[in-house]
Amino acid sequence: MSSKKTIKAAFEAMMFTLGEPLDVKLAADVLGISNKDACAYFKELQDEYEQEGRGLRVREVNGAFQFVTSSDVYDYIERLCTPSKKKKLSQSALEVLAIIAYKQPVTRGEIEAVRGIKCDRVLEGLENKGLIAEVGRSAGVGRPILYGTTDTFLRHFGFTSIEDLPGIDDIENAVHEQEEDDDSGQVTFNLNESVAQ
Amino acid sequence: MSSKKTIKAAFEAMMFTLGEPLDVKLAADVLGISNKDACAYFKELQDEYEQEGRGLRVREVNGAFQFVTSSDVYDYIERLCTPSKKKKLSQSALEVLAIIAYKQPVTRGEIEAVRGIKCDRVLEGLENKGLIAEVGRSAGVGRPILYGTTDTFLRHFGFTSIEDLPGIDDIENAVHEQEEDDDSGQVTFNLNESVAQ
Amino acid sequence: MGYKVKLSVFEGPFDLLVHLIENARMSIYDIKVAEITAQYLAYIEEMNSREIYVGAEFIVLAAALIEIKSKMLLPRITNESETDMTGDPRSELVERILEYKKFKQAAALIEEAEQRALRVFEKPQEDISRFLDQPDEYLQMDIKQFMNAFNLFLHKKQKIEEIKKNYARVEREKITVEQKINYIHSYFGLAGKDKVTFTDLVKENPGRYNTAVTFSSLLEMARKNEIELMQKHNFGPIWIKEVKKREADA
Repeated sequence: MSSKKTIKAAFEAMMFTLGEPLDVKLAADVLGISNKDACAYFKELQDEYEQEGRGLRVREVNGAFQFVTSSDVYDYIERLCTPSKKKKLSQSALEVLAIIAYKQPVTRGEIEAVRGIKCDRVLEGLENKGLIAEVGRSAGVGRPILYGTTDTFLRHFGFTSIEDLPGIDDIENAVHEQEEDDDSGQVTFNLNESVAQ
Repeated sequence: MSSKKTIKAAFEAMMFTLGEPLDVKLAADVLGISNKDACAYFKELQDEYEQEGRGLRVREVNGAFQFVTSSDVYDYIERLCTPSKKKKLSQSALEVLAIIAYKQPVTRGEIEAVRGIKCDRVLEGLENKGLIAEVGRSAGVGRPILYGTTDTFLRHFGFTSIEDLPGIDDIENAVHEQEEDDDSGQVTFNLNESVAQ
Repeated sequence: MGYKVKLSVFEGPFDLLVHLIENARMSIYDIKVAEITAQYLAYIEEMNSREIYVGAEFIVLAAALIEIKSKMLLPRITNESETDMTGDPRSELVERILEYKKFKQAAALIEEAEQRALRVFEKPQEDISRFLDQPDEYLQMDIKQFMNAFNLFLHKKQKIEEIKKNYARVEREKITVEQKINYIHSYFGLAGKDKVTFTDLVKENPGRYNTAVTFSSLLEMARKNEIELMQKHNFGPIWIKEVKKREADA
């Protein structure tokens, strides 16, 4: 049986070697410990790096863990090397991605209904970037493709899991609150409308 | 002026991102500190990682520093990175294995009599895989080798003993019943048709 | 006018509409359709005049707006004091705008997350090629697969044995039709009856070959009027009656 220290050291070295997120199950298998214990050790590491204010952080992506740099020292890295930049997504890509992220699994038709505009090109682009993937077929007419987000999506946005997304209910509330605010100043104009026509 | 903590965090993130050894001069430049100070910080990091028994170590290569994995956890890295290949037994290997499992101890001659085909190659393969082993010699002419299954064989199926195998009697009964069924399906003629000529 | 800025930036007709409504400081729940439609159409015209492609989707929404506008001109049937949203020709449009706004806001939220995540770097995988050359081989086997393989073998073996058995039987019992006819004649004598069933004849040896030879022999005997064959119904018992020699002569 390996000591706690050895297990954590092994996880560090394994994450470093792998680069991409290391699945808890796989890590637990290699060490011969339970998934639950493995997960607890990863969380401990995560806390340590954060609390010690290190330049590396342990990031969780859908039940897997990876080393990434701390965003606190971004400026230095940028000064050191112009790192191969992940490209920012376009506005339309972000919109489509938001619809998929919150409504998944979702068909192209449903996405287009929300945006009022075709989005086959955007979908293709997102799929090529690995941010979305086909996750099945709808039972509806023509059995259209259902889309969902991928782990690459989580990594690109720094989300731990899909539950980590800002709550859609909050968004709805935010929209409504804003509307109410808007409403307060509008009463007088509303009457004018019928007259104007 | 950056704090000591920030400088070290920056060095960590810079080493991590760069991959190859990070030159002290370059690192000092980015942080706007002297080479001497930069070198001292790298050495401090080196000591920290070593003393804390982490899975990563800071290695110096000719006035440059890089993260490497600790040799203490090499075995885990090896286990993580070594791909595993699933191999399946061929139909003939499974047959021979089944005959040995149910009739053990059994000679090659007896196996060949059941299968009506030579099986020295198959036996060799199964022996190399540790699934069968010589368990003695028959008293018969030429004192041929007797084969039996091994603990490895049992482990593969998660059995504790050979008695755990599904009963062979069931199989023999099944075969007999099937034969009787065949017989009862007697030839019947229909004279009316034949006579109709 | 607000709608003249950033001409091509809109992500679709709803995006443009939301922009116009917000720009006019209108409430989404009480859109001044006439005003907004005019602005919307002006915008599209502007796009046209600058030879910017106007997607069909923009035209579709323009048509919808005009339709709503015309419905708004009709006298309301509902009591003025009651706000009957279901009767409001704008209600479906409002719903769709709200839905679109919700996801536009969600897009803004995930864009913020993207901004933060872009400040974080991953590292590529280390060179692990030396491990890849020697894969760990392990045997994949489960009991079901094992039993299936064994059953298949037993089945195969059983079939082969059956064929062998039949082959051997034919060798042993190569009795001719002539021999069988003689046997049938003697059978009537031995049984002391002049009427027997087919089953009686093959009772001692119900094998396939014997059954077939017996049957052909009977057909041959019937052809020569040595016997009469009777069967009352399909697959029923076949009765064989010996025809006495003198009757046959007569």
